[in-house]
Amino acid sequence: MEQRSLYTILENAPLAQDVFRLRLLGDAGWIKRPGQFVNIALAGKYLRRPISVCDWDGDVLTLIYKVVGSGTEQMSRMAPGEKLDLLTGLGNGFDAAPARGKKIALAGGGVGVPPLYGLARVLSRAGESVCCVLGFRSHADVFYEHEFRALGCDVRIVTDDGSCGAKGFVTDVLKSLDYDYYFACGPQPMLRAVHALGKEGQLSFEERMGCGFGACMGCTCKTLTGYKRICVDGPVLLSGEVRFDA
Amino acid sequence: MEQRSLYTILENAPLAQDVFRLRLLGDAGWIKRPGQFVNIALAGKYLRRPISVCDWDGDVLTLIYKVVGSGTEQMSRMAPGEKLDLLTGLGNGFDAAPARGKKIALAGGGVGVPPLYGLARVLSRAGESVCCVLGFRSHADVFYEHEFRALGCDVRIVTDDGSCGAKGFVTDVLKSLDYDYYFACGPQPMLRAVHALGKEGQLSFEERMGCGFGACMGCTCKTLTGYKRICVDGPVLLSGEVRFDA
Amino acid sequence: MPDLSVRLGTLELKNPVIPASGTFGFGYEMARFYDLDLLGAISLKGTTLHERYGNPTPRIAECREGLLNAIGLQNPGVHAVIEHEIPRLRQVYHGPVIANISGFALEEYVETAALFDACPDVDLLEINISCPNVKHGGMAFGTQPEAAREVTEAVKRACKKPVYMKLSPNVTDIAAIACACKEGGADGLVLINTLLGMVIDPRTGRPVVSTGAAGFSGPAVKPVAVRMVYQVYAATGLPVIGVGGVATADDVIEMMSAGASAVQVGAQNLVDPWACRNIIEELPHKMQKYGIEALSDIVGRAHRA
Amino acid sequence: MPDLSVRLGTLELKNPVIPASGTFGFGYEMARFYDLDLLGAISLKGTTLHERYGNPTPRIAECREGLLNAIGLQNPGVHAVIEHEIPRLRQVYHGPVIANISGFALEEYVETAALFDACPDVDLLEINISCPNVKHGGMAFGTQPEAAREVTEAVKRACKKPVYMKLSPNVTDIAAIACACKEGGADGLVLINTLLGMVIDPRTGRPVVSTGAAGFSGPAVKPVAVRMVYQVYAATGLPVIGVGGVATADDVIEMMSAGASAVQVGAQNLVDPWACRNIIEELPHKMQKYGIEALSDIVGRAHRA
Repeated sequence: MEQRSLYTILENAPLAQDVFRLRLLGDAGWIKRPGQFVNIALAGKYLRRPISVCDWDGDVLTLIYKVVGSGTEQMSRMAPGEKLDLLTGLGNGFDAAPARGKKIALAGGGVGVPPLYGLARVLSRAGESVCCVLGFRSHADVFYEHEFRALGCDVRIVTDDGSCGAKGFVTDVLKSLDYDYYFACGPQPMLRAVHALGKEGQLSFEERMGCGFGACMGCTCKTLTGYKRICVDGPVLLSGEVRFDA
Repeated sequence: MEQRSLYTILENAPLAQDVFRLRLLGDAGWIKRPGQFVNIALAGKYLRRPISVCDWDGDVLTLIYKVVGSGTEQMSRMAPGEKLDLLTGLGNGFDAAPARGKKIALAGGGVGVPPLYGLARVLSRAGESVCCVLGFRSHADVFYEHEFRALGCDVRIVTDDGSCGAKGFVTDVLKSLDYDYYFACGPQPMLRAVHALGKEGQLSFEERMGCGFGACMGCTCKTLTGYKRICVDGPVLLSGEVRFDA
Repeated sequence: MPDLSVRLGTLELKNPVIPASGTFGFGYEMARFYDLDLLGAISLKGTTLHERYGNPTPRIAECREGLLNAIGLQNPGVHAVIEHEIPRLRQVYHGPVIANISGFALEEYVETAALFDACPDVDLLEINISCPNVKHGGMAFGTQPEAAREVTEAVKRACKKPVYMKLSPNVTDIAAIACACKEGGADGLVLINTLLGMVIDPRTGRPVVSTGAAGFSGPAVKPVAVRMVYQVYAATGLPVIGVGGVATADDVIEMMSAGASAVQVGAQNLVDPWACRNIIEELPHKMQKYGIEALSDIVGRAHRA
Repeated sequence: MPDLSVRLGTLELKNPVIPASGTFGFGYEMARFYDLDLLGAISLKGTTLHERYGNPTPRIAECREGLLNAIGLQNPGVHAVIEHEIPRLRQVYHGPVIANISGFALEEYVETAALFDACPDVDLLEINISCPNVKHGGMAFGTQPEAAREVTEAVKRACKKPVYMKLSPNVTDIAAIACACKEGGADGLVLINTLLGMVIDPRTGRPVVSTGAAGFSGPAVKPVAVRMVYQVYAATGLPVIGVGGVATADDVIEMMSAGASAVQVGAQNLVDPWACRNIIEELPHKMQKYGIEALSDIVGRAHRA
């Protein structure tokens, strides 16, 4: 049965404006798919902070998070050697199987980009060719462009102000691409726009969570296949079940 | 004006059963008298913990505290090099002047003993001869016997079970001594018994405090000279003003 | 070996620790964390006659030592709970089950309660007249003594199993509500449900939770819960299940000293899914430390001089 | 430079930060920590017609993110406050002064308020109909709308200065009490006073504070305070002084967004005597961060869609 897991911080360094990469030493054997997440306890904060897994290798977990409030701000001040209490094994993650052999596009926005990295690695190793459209606010916010390239992905950067890559929205670039399966992760308006382009794919959602493991129903959304808890029935939903009107 | 003071832990080591000595590096210039106290902030605890000053020298403060709950338990796990946030300059402390040239007895019980050490040092240096009666529950609880001796005090240990020194109460030994001024610090029943012996002296009280600096009236007691806040009008009261009936 | 067993009327629990309704789902999903048969009992997710989605998200906000929730009674309806959820729970849990029942009208409470009453897997009925998160959602029944008495009477008439009324703390006089439930025939009381609170994001100036105000729980509310358990125990003498901010074995002992015969652990399950197990494991050590031989001995000891 | 000034009716404060009654003594002892003229106003220790010792000790208990207190209105009586305490405060503080008034009968409230009304050093009268720590000690006036209206009316008749009623959160319907005060002619409202809570020592099984139940305050109660300020602002439109768990500049902004025109800082002064100064220094930075030019602009913005 699942036990409380303590991880040791190996690295906790800025990657872009207000964005940090956290590398943790500890059990990564629970990860079944990219796009799963952990829930991190912080001293003095009652709720845990859910953060998606960016990458994993042996017993090292890589997370990328943005400082958005006092909790993540506190996390950003933690030093290598300090311990973090993580709930693991959370979320369904992306299913790479239906994309096999297809022309795959990954669409990421902001802190929605990190889980796509782990997915891109899985897809690349399986020999799939992957095109990534990564959206950020501005040049100072961009991260992991080169890491995605190093996996062999075709990487397109989009920024709101055009200070890096194309100017505009992720969908502005995405709709010009030739793809027939997509994976998307980012803010709700981006997901809605990607979904509206009409191809088949998977979308990873964010929601305020109470627990992260399905007990409180705090993060339920309506889908065409019933009510889904983002934490256990998601965060990844199929394009065919998603409803943006509900 | 008073500023928030951060101290660095130099030592935090067990001295007797559940009793720890904490040596802190930082400003000790505020101390005017033995018997004053500090109020210590602890992470995750809303109220500060008032702890009497045992001794001070240059920029080193020595406190002795007993683990009585989760706050002091937490404090006991802190390591040298860690910082503590202290409110300082608290309490009136013992006034050595009225004892000058008299036959002085110090009566201490348990964690009431530490502030008497700083007082004994002040009195000894002033050339006074001091007899100390120090009461503890049992042999394992005894501390600072030798430290008091090293100041030149005549030290009598009393324990509830006779496992060290005399068996019985502090007052059992005190009443056999020839003294005409006393200083007492310890649990309320001990203070009451010492006071009942009828000599002149000063008594240091403990009370649950809200603030430690006179704002909340949480620790007020009735005296013959009016209502006194233990934190600012005390903790030391004169034998002539104390009321145990109120 | 210290004796952890307690009684709720005729129902015996091997220990007083019960996950509170709404913080443990229908139980079976928690079996990934520990053996649920360790628990004293389980209180199921609040159930209504018909399926409910609940409130729009965000339904959750954080605050100091607690959280707000505005789930809004999301549940699949009593029929689905009896047909699907309870059988699934029974595959991994064999102890006492408490059904938690909400309604929007007297008849709904009665119909839902009667269905659970007829379900052999349910041991005790917890009637929630205190949900703060739905309009006309029970809290009205829990803030008027006369209305509280009427619901209690109506449910009691329709059911054979013990009926415990779950009370709202958002009232001037909790003892009056509790006494009204007693007059209505309640076998026991469960308190407190959540306080009504609000968290506003200083950045946007808007409430974080979609409903504005929402139910506030966690260690922050424990002093209110202990005070109300103390008052209700004194006023009614009925068995009380104490709930509100319990996170440690010391909290269980505090709540029982105030007058609780058993204790529910709520918010803490959400941040520490092993909370109930840890408390049950910690209790014998604390009992030994405080010289408590049998937990049932300390019920209401704060009232004894 | 961001504009921190706010208004309570006709009274202008240079910033909204006021130490709450009972957490700052009569003010002058706090001058050792910082220049009190930084403050928006000071609310004095609760004062009654006659001198009071208050409750036996222990009067204080700790809880998660807060404390219980049962001081019981210790004060030297209104005459001594006017003759000795206020002049001592005036030596170190020159800003607005709020007198906080408690009573045990209508006539006592009126007589005490009238004396403060005649004191030129007092700018605003805060009528405490919500002290939980003394028998017949005001809270009865604060839990019945009709009684609240009567006290308000009687004090208003006897006084020329602005009369603000300080409300108890221990009620089913805070808006009803607030509206009753408005009907009685209140110029404004102050809320919340302390919640009624209890802490029991698990070792002894006995309440820690001598009175058993006591007043619960600190960051733990903030969600309840924000919710009630929100409700009362919507129900009355009167100026509200928000109090309850405020410890940071963000808390001030949250409370003002809910509807407070000014904010009192209570428990936090006890654990951090520089709390008010720190909040005042932090406010301009937070305002800049959130794009707030004038604090007075955000009063009640949580109500605007």
